[in-house]
Amino acid sequence: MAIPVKLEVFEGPLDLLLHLIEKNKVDIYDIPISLITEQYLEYVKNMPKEDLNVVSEFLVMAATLLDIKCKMLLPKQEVEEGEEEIDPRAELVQKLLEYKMYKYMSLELKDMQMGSERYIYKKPNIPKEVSSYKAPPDYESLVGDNTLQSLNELFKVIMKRNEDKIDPIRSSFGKIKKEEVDLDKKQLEVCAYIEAHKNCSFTDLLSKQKSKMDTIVTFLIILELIKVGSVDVKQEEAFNDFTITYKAPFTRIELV
Amino acid sequence: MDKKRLKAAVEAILFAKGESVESKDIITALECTEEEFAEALDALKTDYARADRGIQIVELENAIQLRTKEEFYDDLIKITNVPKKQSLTDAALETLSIVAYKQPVTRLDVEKIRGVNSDSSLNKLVEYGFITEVGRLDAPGRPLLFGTTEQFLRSFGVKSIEDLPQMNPDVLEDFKAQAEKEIQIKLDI
Amino acid sequence: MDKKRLKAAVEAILFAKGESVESKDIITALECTEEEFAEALDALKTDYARADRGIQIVELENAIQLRTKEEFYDDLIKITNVPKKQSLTDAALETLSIVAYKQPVTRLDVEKIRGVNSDSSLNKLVEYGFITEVGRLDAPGRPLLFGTTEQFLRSFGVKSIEDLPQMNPDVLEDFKAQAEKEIQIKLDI
Repeated sequence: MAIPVKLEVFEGPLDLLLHLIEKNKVDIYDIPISLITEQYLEYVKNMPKEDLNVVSEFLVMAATLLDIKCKMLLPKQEVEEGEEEIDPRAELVQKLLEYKMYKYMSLELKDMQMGSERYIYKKPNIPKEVSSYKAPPDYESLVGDNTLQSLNELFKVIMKRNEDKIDPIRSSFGKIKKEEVDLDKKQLEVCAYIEAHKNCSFTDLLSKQKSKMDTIVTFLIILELIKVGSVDVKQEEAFNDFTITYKAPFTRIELV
Repeated sequence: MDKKRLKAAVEAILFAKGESVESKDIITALECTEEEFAEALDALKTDYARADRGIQIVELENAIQLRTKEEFYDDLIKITNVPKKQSLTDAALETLSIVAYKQPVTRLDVEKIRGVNSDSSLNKLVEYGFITEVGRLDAPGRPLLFGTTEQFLRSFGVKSIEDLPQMNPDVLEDFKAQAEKEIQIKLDI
Repeated sequence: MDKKRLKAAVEAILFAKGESVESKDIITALECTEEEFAEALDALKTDYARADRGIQIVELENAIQLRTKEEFYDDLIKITNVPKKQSLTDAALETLSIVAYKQPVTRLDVEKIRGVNSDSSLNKLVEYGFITEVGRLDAPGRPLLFGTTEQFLRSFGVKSIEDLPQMNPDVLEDFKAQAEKEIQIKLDI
């Protein structure tokens, strides 16, 4: 069973690597990759897995380390003449050095911040007379290119616009009265029609209606008649016409 | 605490607080006697009284405060209120033209003609001094009547309101006729 | 404006504004020459350097500001509410040092150097006002660029970015020497 180890917290994989390099007292320019990789993986194995984002960042570095380790185990490739042999660790070393430099500077900054904590600045105290001051109007820039003439033109435009708002033709039209559908009358009409025909077509009934409102009301009346059992409605096939059949005497319908 | 340091500490406190500070609080904080504090305060006041100092100590009840000397307010205004280039907005110009040619007018008159609330334009024009209240209409609510000012005449180069290009009823009739004509053309097509 | 008045006016402006004021704005407002302003500033600094003064002038880039002298901090905390210092985590400090030395930088730049996502550190630094968005990189996605603020200079006690402690290759050499020495010690044991 693994012994629970209290793990140090590192800012990231580079931070951990630097720590391992320092702990092992090895040269950053000549990292013993096997040793460091082994210790690195050991740490990652034990690290808390709650935050997968953090873990994955450490795993990416683990993969890089293993990759470098493999390259170092392989026999050295023939290098073209004049070209320097590239150490597989070079890129990592560069990154580590850069990171180390900023980390070092961050410690300097920390000291600097502590050193400048002891100064106190003040809030603005702008006297009321100053903050409430309003510059006198600069008439020259206010008027700008405007002249009495342009003001007059503008006034004409406004008056014209105002006039245009009144449409001389439409304003002379009389009011059109809304046609109300008399429900009682309509109901009697529809019922009489069905009673007279015994069997009638729904489409025919609707085609006899004058307006959209008449059609809607007729449809509602039919629905109500079905509900109270005065008529039967049959449809032979989907999308075909309905046949309305008279069944029982009509009672007065209250359409709401 | 030596005298110089005490004086400096009082200045530092007054500066950092910005607002007024009770004398007794300063005495407590600096652990000095009332006499020592009074002495430091006097020394500071003497300092600030010099012509090459821009701040002063103001005493209020039992408190003291640092404040800018009044004679530098003009300099402060120059640095805090960078003047913006002023110009009349289109809305203000419309409103001004209506007031100029239909005066005296009420807020409602202007609003009816422009079709939008024109309070802010009217207020701005009053603030600039181009228009002013000239009376009240003898109607319910006795609404204010606006007219143009001398400043308006000066700025727009007119000698008197009578010199304004007139907008007479005939012109309005013209507009009406014109509008009807346009519709007629449209219908003819 | 005579010299004394100019000096007093600069003090009055710095006191009233509280925050930093650009030198050029003062020169414009007071209608003086750069030389006259520099002279007034020097005279003020000499004044403030005296032991019986509690405030001083701090220069930040091209701006100046008044603040209390460091030695009165202990007196001041007894009487004023000293604003809480923003204590930064190591991650935020690392991020800050990258932004400070490499600015302008993108989120990705920081992330590459630190080897970890640095969004929360960057956001925290923006919130504290130590860094700010300074533009966008002319690259696909037009990523935001970050740089340090005046607040950063103030809080870390530097006049300008150029005054930050140098970060040069020698530092790296030091690291190397140190590492080698450590190895040597190890070998010696």
